[in-house]
Amino acid sequence: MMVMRRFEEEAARNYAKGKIGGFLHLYIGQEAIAVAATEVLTEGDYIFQTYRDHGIALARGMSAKAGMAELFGKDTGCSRGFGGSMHFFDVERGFLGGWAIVGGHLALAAGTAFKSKYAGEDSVTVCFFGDGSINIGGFHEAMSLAGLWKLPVVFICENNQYAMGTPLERTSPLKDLSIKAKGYGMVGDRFDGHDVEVVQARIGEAVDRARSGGGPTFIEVLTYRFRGHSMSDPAKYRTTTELEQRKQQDPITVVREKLIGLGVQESALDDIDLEVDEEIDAAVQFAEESEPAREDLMMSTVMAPEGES
Amino acid sequence: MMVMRRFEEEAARNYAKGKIGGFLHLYIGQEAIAVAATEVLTEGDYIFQTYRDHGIALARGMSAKAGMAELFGKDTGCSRGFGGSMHFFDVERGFLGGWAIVGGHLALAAGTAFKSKYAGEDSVTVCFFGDGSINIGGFHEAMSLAGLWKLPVVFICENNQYAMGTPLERTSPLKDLSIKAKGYGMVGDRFDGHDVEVVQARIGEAVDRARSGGGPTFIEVLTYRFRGHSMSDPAKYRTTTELEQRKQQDPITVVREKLIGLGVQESALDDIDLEVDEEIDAAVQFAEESEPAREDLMMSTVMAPEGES
Amino acid sequence: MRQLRYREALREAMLEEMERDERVFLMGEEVGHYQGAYKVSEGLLDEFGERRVVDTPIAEAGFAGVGIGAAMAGLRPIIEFMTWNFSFVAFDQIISNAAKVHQMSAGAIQVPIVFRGPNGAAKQVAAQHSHSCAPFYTNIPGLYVIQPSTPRDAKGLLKSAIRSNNPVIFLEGETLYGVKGEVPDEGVEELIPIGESRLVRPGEDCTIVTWGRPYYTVLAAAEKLSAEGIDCEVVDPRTLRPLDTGLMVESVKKTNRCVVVHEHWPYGGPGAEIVDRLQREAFDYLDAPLERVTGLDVPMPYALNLEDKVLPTEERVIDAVKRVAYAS
Amino acid sequence: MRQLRYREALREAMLEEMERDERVFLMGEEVGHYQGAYKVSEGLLDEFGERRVVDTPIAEAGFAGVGIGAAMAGLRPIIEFMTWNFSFVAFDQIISNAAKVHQMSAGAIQVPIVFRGPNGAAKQVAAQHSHSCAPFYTNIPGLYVIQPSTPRDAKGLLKSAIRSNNPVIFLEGETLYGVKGEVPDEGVEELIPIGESRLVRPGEDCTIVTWGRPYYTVLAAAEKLSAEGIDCEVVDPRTLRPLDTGLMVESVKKTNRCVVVHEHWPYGGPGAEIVDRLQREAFDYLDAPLERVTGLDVPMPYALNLEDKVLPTEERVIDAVKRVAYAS
Ligand SMILES: Cc1ncc(C[n+]2csc(CCOP(=O)(O)OP(=O)(O)O)c2C)c(N)n1
Ligand SMILES: Cc1ncc(C[n+]2csc(CCOP(=O)(O)OP(=O)(O)O)c2C)c(N)n1
Ligand SMILES: [Mg+2]
Ligand SMILES: [Mg+2]
Repeated sequence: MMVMRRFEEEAARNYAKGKIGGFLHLYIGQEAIAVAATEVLTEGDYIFQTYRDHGIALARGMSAKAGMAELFGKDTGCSRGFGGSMHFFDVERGFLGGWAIVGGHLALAAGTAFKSKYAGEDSVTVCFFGDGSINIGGFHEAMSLAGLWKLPVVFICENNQYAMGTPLERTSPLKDLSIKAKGYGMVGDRFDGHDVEVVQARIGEAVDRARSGGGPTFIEVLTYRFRGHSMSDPAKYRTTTELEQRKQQDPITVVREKLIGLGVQESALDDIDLEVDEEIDAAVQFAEESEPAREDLMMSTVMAPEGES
Repeated sequence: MMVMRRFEEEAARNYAKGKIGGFLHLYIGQEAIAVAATEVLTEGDYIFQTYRDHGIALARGMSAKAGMAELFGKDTGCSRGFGGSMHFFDVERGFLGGWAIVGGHLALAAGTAFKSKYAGEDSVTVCFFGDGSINIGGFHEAMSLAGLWKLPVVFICENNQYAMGTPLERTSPLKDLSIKAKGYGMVGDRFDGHDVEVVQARIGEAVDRARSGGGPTFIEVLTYRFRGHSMSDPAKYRTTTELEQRKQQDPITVVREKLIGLGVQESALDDIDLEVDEEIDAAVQFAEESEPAREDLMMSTVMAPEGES
Repeated sequence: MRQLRYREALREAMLEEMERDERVFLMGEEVGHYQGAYKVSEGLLDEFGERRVVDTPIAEAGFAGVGIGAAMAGLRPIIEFMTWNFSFVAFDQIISNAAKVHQMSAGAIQVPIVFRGPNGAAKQVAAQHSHSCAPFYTNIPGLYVIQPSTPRDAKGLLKSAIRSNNPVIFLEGETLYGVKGEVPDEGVEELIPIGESRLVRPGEDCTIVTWGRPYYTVLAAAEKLSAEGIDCEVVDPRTLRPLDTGLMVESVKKTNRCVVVHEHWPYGGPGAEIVDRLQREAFDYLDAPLERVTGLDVPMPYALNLEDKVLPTEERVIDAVKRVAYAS
Repeated sequence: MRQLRYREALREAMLEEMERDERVFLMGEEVGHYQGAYKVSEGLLDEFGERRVVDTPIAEAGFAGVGIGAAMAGLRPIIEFMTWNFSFVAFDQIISNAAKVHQMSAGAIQVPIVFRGPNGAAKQVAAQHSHSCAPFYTNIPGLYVIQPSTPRDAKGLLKSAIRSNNPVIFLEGETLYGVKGEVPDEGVEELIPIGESRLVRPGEDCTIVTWGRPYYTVLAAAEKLSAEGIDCEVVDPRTLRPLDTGLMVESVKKTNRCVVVHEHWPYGGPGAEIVDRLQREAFDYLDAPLERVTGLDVPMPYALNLEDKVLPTEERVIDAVKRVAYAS
């Protein structure tokens, strides 16, 4: 979690400096979910996320260097400078992106789950999206097909209360989104997302169910983003009181206090912080010094090479 | 109902003769729903239907002549030969089509309902679609917006058990589709559709609710089509036993028996049948003799004329 | 060679490729138990079972996306749109996902998928069901777009499309499904390369470029013109993206005149693109402006008398050829 | 005249038309409380309230359809797509419903609706967010397609679009929102007619047709070329459908050379359509093939060094003009 947090804080600084362009959506505040989810997955599983994708990519094992270089638009980035913040990829680790059309990647996730079933593999797909994605057709069709075909996929709605500037109550007459699962003949679940252990246990249940042929689950995790929607959003639509209150449940503080409660030395935690700082500094330096994205690759990756595959 | 039935039987004959082209989807077996629904609507209300639209258009008061001439592609048709079977229109009576993309017209219906609310009118929109339409994004988005904004619209799913050759159990894990209403914070209802009185009472409730500001309703009406999906479908996917059983509940027989039970003379009913026969014969003759659709109109109706409106 | 119908040629292509490669499967509405809305997949369910011939609910964006996801994970889906008109609800999946992810992932992810189904007007199916979709999909880098005119091209190109490592838009014609033509004998495998045009009919006086349904209109018109002493050379691009202008340019250098005939609406699309390229690549050889005969610029009306006017007719082709032939 | 930003000009157009006509309302994501993702609707919620400035959930197909239905019933919606990239999920609503129902109902139903929002690449927003959509929408009869380059055209054309009785596709540019230009003073109403191109810069040696973002690239290139003795005439079609070729043809008859510069991908679209028409309407006047400078035929990469190469550059414009100018 510390890596994610410092990675993004540093990204924000470099965005301000003009080193990073385009949209930059930070995951700060939601980190517990990514950590917990990756904890219950194994090799061969697939993960899909929206444009708010740094956290999950790092949690899944992507190096901060590959991530930061991507933000800098460099050839050493995880998408070699072609994707940017919104389109991280790490195929070897089953992280299949980084998607920027709301609702567009849910069917893709049903697709990798379809593949698992087709090939008789026990891999599971986990697909994240925001509370703003529940009204769009892409959500409905993916949920419908996954429910009908009992695909091994877990749909996780990270309900951070806002879709850009719009609070959930202005986009949904339901408070409890997990009710929607019923309409798809699917199991639904709903819980708080700031405590890693809780999240891990509950996502774990759903992943186990999917892996053992029990079909898909729709999960609503209640969380909160501490920053604006993206770097250009000052987030005037919410009060500072609300924000401060939510920060009380910063998942990092929660873990820290838990660990200290369990007897871990504060100094040990501080040491970790220092290590993380170094890792992130090294990532920025790496990104700075890397070669820019390549024009020849731009031309050669429009179409995939033909021939046996 | 007799008009609808004879109209479509005659249409089928003329399709076989090559007088009618394109797709022809018959409503035979489902007529009670159209009759009941139009019974509870008033002037100024809006109606939308799929391509299976002859029944509702006639129930709403369109003349058999205008309908038949449309099928014949004539200038005297309800869409002057431009729409054909799938795109009947009768704007004066609030019948806004006849739409052929599954799920595509539901949002339009939410749109006329939006207009009613915007203008402070108490008109209601009724929108029909099939059981095959529940998985598509268009269904979800229209339901979501209508539910959120509490629009005066009644969504009526005519569950005739099949979407082309596909029985419902192969497209939905739910048996009871009305459960889906919950996911949209909407009232749901579900009932049998072969008895006009029942259908009328239940749709009436929903229309009243919409008219009085109580928001939208999602209704599933259980029904059955006696013919194939369209004229080119021999309907091999179902057994004759099933079909014969369903025909026991032919809404026309049901009414006829009810009326006789109430003391109406059989001969009076036969007289009606004769009148209807004459009306339909006249419609066919009218269609035959009418002028073909006009080329100048084809060019002049691509864009609407500009100027105040 | 055998005579096969276009529909049967397509079916054979799928059958052979599914036998050859376990990763290939067919998915779409009514492709299985109903044997295909237009019977292109007839018998495939019996042959391969429900695992590989997958009936879907009506949810084009959903199952197109499932196909793309499955392709990303290594399968080779064939997605049937009952007609291409219904691809519009799946447009975003095709343009934003299928066409993009290979480059967005810097080449790490491939999307070997074929989207296929009937395209263009059938007969009197009216405005919402008569779209000729090539203009939409040919604009998009990351896709191949193929529109075969004959059974042989249909089979050979569909096989190549299924083996391609890229997303392919495969536009068939409902009115072509019953057309018969020569197809290599059983056991003789023919893979027609994507991106190669074909000389259909040699001629000296005027080049006609055409594909899809008007191909047959053009051939009939060429016969009539030939009787009148105007000898047309006909070229079929077969693949619309990437567009192979080699043969066309050669032909125009010989005939110095060219008419492009297509079903899609006039504004833009492959029709205008071909004109754009030919006027550049054969500028000095043109004795007359390049002409186009297209579907009229109107939504398709239901009435047959009007539909017949909207689609390219022999008469309009003959007029256009005469205009360019007598010009200069 | 006043100087206004493109964004402000659009906002004024909406404000004035909403004041003038109670049936006009604005609907879209974040248009109200958030004041617009790109602040084009800033202040309109305060002015008109939630009834007429309607924030929507993320459901483009749904609210596009609601707009079309409301227009069918007599309202005059302005539907904002946060960007045109998101119109792809609503593509079917636009092509199958908005563009069709007037003719399908034989003229009984009108759809007075404007779909508007930023189109094309912004800066480094990558492949899924950089679509230049004119090729898709210009192909479709039943629609008007407008893409204004300057604040004045933006205001005058948006006002005409809102008053039109037809569905209008209104393509703005995110990178243009901040551009300043002359706009008629308050109280001076200017309605710029749909379907009229504009002479931007007179010149003798070469015609350049351009619109949207590259408009500014072209003007800069024209200055440089002028310094080198090549005097370019620049024409902006402003409306892409229907396309007014009158001025362009006149210009080409004078200069005998033409380069078309646009942001959209090269295959088809307005770029190819303009070439197609000019080679036909001005065939005898052309001394060189018509050239095009376009966005490169690739998905848009994130990295700035590559994005800069993909978009039309001054350099590429200058090269193309020189190619045609020295030709013949
Ligand atoms: C189809 C579509 N419409 C609109 C957008 C613009 N957009 C990007 S993110 C966003 C808000 C999404 O909110 P939510 O789903 O809650 O995710 P969060 O950003 O809170 O993680 C919007 C409207 C988009 N990317 N795709
Ligand atoms: C988006 C879309 N996909 C596919 C079709 C082809 N199609 C037309 S009707 C139909 C079946 C619809 O079944 P249902 O909704 O149950 O209505 P019914 O015909 O039974 O009245 C299909 C697949 C279509 N018109 N639109
Ligand atoms: Mg959110
Ligand atoms: Mg049905």
